[in-house]
Amino acid sequence: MAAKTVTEERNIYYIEAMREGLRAMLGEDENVVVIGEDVGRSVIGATRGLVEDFGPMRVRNTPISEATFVGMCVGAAAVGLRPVVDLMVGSFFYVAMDQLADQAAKLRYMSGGQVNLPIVYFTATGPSGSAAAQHSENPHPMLMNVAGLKIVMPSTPYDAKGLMVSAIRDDNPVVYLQDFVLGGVRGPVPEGTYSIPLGVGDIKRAGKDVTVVAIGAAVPKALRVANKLEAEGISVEVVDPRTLVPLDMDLILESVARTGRLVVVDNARLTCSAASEIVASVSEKGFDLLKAAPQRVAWENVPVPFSPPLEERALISDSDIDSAIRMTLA
Amino acid sequence: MAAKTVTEERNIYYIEAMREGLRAMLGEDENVVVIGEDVGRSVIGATRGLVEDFGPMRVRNTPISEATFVGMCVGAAAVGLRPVVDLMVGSFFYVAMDQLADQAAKLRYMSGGQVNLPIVYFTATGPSGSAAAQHSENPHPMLMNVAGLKIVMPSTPYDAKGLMVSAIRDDNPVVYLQDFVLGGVRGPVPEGTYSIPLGVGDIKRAGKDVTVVAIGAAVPKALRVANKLEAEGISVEVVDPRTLVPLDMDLILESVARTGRLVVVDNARLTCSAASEIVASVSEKGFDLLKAAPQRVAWENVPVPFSPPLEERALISDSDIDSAIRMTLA
Amino acid sequence: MTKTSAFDHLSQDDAIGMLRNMIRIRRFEEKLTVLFKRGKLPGFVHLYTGEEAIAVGACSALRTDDRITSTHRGHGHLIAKGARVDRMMAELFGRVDGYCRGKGGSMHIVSFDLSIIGTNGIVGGGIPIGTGSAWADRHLGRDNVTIVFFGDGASNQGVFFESMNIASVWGLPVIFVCENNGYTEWTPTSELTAGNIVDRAAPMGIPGESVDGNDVVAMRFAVERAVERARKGEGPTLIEAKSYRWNGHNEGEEAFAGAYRPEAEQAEWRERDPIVAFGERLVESEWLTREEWAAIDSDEQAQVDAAVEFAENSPFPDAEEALDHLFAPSKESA
Amino acid sequence: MTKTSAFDHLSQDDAIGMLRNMIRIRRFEEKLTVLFKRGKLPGFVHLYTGEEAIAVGACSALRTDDRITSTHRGHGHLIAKGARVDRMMAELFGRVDGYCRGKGGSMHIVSFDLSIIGTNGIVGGGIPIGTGSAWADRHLGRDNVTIVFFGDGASNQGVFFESMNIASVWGLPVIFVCENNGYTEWTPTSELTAGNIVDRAAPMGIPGESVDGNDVVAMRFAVERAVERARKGEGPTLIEAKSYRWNGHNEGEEAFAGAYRPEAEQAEWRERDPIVAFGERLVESEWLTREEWAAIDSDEQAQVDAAVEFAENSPFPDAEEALDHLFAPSKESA
Ligand SMILES: Cc1ncc(C[n+]2csc(CCOP(=O)(O)OP(=O)(O)O)c2C)c(N)n1
Ligand SMILES: Cc1ncc(C[n+]2csc(CCOP(=O)(O)OP(=O)(O)O)c2C)c(N)n1
Ligand SMILES: [Mg+2]
Ligand SMILES: [Mg+2]
Repeated sequence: MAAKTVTEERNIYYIEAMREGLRAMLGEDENVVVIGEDVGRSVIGATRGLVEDFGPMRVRNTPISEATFVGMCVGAAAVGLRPVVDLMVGSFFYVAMDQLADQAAKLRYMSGGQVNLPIVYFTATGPSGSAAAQHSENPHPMLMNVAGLKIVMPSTPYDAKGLMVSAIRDDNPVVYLQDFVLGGVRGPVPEGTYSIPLGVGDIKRAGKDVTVVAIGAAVPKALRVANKLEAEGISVEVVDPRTLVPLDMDLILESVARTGRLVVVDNARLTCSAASEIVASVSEKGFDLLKAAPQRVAWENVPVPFSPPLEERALISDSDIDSAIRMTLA
Repeated sequence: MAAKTVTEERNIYYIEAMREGLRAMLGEDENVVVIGEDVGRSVIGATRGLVEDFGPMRVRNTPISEATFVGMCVGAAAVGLRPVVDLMVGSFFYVAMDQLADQAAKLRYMSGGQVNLPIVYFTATGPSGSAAAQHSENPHPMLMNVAGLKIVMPSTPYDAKGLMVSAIRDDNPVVYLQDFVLGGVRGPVPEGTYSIPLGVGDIKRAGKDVTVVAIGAAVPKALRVANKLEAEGISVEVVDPRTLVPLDMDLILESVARTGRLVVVDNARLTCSAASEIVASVSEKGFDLLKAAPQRVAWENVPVPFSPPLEERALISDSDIDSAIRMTLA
Repeated sequence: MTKTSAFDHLSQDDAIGMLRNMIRIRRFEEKLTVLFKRGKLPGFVHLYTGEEAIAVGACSALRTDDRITSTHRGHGHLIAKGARVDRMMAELFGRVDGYCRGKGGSMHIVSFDLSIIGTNGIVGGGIPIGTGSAWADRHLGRDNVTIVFFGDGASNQGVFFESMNIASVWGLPVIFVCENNGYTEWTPTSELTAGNIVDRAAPMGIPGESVDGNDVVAMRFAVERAVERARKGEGPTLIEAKSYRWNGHNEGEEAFAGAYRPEAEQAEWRERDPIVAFGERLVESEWLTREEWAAIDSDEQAQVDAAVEFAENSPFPDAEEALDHLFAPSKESA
Repeated sequence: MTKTSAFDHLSQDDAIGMLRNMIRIRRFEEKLTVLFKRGKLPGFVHLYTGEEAIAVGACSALRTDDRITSTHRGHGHLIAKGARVDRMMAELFGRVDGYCRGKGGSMHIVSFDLSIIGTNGIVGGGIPIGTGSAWADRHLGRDNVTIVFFGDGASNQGVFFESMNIASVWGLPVIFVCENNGYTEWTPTSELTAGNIVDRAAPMGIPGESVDGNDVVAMRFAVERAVERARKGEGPTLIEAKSYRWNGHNEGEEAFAGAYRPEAEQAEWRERDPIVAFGERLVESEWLTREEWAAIDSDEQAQVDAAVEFAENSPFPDAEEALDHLFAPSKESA
């Protein structure tokens, strides 16, 4: 695993860290190209400035035809490109779902392993504050069910860069989800190129009473609650899987073996969420480790509403996490 | 709940039972229309013969434009039609995912409840024997995560008819999934019109040692294994939720309260499946009821392969169910 | 009542109503610019300033029970179709008196009572939906028509073609109105879009008409012709309306978008202000005095100001409403 | 070597190779009909009988390193692109010597070595993929072209239009070959499809050509012209090839489909057998004797028979292979 002790204390934004990863890979391998709607200008920011350095053929604006350009990457990757796609917003995956779930994810398997498809589909995703129902989806639960897509969901600038590098170097279709609200978070990121292996989780905070598995934007929330509970003498371990496919179940089970208690916090709708998956897996494989009922913290089963108080009610809050942790200790 | 003791012993095929439900609703309400590719002829069979009785405007063939005709139903339902769509094969939902998950499912909620959208999207789905990766998907896990879609998955001809009637009478978008392999199963079905409320599960077999929740085509498999285990003195209760959204968790929890043991058998890929959801919910809400680790039986996390021995290996088998049940008793 | 026939069969009332509606949209959107800068508007906001003639010309050719579907840039369509600015403003503020009780916001304001059966956050998302309302109306023997508004960028979404095809084959009373404002977000449409959008109708057997989208009368008449055909059962029409948005793609784009549109181009289009152009024609035709025009304007400005007050005074919905409205209550008793 | 110039620049070897390939496809598909009836073929099977001239004409204009994407009705394209009938047959039998080690089956046979980068079970699914290989080849400075095969029914899928648009704007070396066999499953295409498919190219700024899909030489030359343009960087072409499938939509349709195609129509098209027509022309031109023709035929028949034997002797893959091939092994060591 990559060194986690960052020597130079250089703090940059998560979105800049993504961009550094992209820039490094565009520099490392000339077969890497970045496409998407307005990647030249980049509303979210991950590709901003790249067209100036790599030119409009390697950083290329597409028409609003997601199904087609998501699918084009399959053909392109099959013959030698390493396309990286900016989908802009997580819910736009729906428009391209067939090309993603039925083509990109399945072609290697269906062909009996004849071909590698090095593609990265990245996007800003999840709620960003009153973006309303059609711009707040988090598609990772759906995509985890697909098989054939690796899925990463970094929670820190450090992970954002290292996982971007690994995603682009990987020879498989990788979905890279940047929870919207994390884009503006700062943290230490080394200047050089480094990678974080896909499928290796990270203990973001050690603790001994309860394991909180948190995903994407749920990680800073979980850490905040953990710090608060420390004062009360409750020691919370925060485990960040970082990659959802493949999922580092060993790390999660080891942590639960130590704490005996599990809360999973997912920035997604509850039903069939990653939280459901992780709770089910631990219940199945680590039942005897559990001293109390495992708890899920996720969105209510509704689309994300616009109005701030409604949105707050539908999504996860610190107090939801707090209560869930206490529930495992009751 | 509708009477389950069928007085007239009339055995018909599941696919005929669906058709009887469709026919009854076309007769009951002239705003009901059925559209889809070749619904006039009907390759799977649910709509066969209907065009002769109701004419080509009420049973109408569409071009191969799933995204559009799935979305058209939203506008049509908003202004007074009750469209019923035959999607033909479950994986074709991917092509129409935006119109299903982002439009049909969300419009009522986003509008603050201004409009009802009575639409049924039905399809044959799941593996049917070497139909290969793109014709064997079961989309219910993905769709359960959406919010705003009711989802039914009947396992018997009796349920198929009664749930079709309820689905069409319901004022919401309902996804009706007919596991492919069940189409040719026969069972008792009353001639008259009856309905089965959405959200009410059914105990398909009473037992006291282990609760097996089985979905769709997994139900007959679970029953077969249960009958076999009876001989060994293992008493298995088979619970069929019938509807996945809303899900009859009370029924499941009551059963687990009696047996203390849970196996969930889902005819879908494991990760983020309905099996994961149910195991997670029971672990969370009924942890103290459980005497042993709950078990999931679902497909391997791969696309469905073509070759018969590979397909058999990837999907669920009776022996997988058998082992899972024994695991909970070990 | 008609003083001159400078506007063919258009009545004076109609004409003045159209001017008023365009002004209403303009003042509403201008207010939003200010409110956005002050941080009063949550979420994304895409303004219609400069394109008012399209929505107003088109919707003035409709009856109240005719339908529209709209886009992320929908405020103009809503107002042109009769939506009240106070309830719209309340929605934009996320308040309970908003059209959607605060659930929808800028991209999802709808009023089914006004036959606005959807705005949309998904580019192209409303095209099938409006094709579907046209299908249902026709199937049910009504003579309603549906206008589907969408942008030039949306003309590259597959559903546009699929919908034209099915509307053509089924002879549906739908009018596809493409608002070509020259840009798909920050990229000139010509870099992304082959040929002329209007020409995409012909191979589908659909009449296509290109209209000056800054001429509200031309818009009105083009849509009237399409509506007439549609009501008679003669099927769909594609209208490409060329115009320009004065504001950014979304409010706040200055943060990243840079100077992507030539100053001269912007100035040229502002010169061609559709409201000034139409107002001047009305003055010239002696249908309107400058004083009356000014009065309309200050009246509309006052309404918009009142709308802000209305919105600010409207409470937020109770948080528990977040759990309501997902499903219609079940009628079924089994 | 050329005896006459009845076929323009086509060499005798080329011509006879094309005839042979058409015969190979025919005999292969005929064998499948029989095998299907005997219950030897798992899954769905869609046959290409009657349409052989399209695939063979088109692929004969390609180099081995030129790409194709194909459809659910892909056997003809595969054979025309050089696939071996024995490995195809083994795949159809689900055996380990199949092109995909039994993982794919009829709708998913591919050989990347032969630049067949996808058949597809999803109607229209291969259109973006082939547009993408054309993009990559052009980006990487290669002069390869890609042919995207698809049916008339697929011409109503949105990705067809989206792909034409992007191929046009980016000037991609892709040739869209629409196989119009008159039916979308069991419905006449005219009931579902507005206008003429070939006309859908013009508004995208793409040349469109309509070709007799039963004339292998016409197909060859039309595709040659398109290939030449594409290699020179002059962008995409749409070719609509009209033909007819002799068999059902899928094998076994008798169970439900009824008599959906007029007998006379079927007879007429069988009269226009593309193999007989081309063979007769070759005989007339004295490029081929009837004896040689018969020899080719029995040779190909023998190969197909041998393919069945090969397939039957090939073992099923080990069941555990079901878990292989999902992901490429990771190179990354971090
Ligand atoms: C499917 C989808 N892709 C991308 C977006 C992001 N997006 C929002 S508006 C827009 C540009 C739309 O351009 P156009 O259709 O011309 O409308 P305009 O904004 O010019 O009115 C884009 C790309 C989206 N909302 N939906
Ligand atoms: C997205 C999708 N919708 C529907 C189907 C079912 N289907 C398989 S083939 C077919 C008809 C295709 O017609 P056409 O494109 O004309 O090809 P042909 O079969 O005539 O060669 C249909 C509807 C599918 N495979 N994929
Ligand atoms: Mg535009
Ligand atoms: Mg066809």
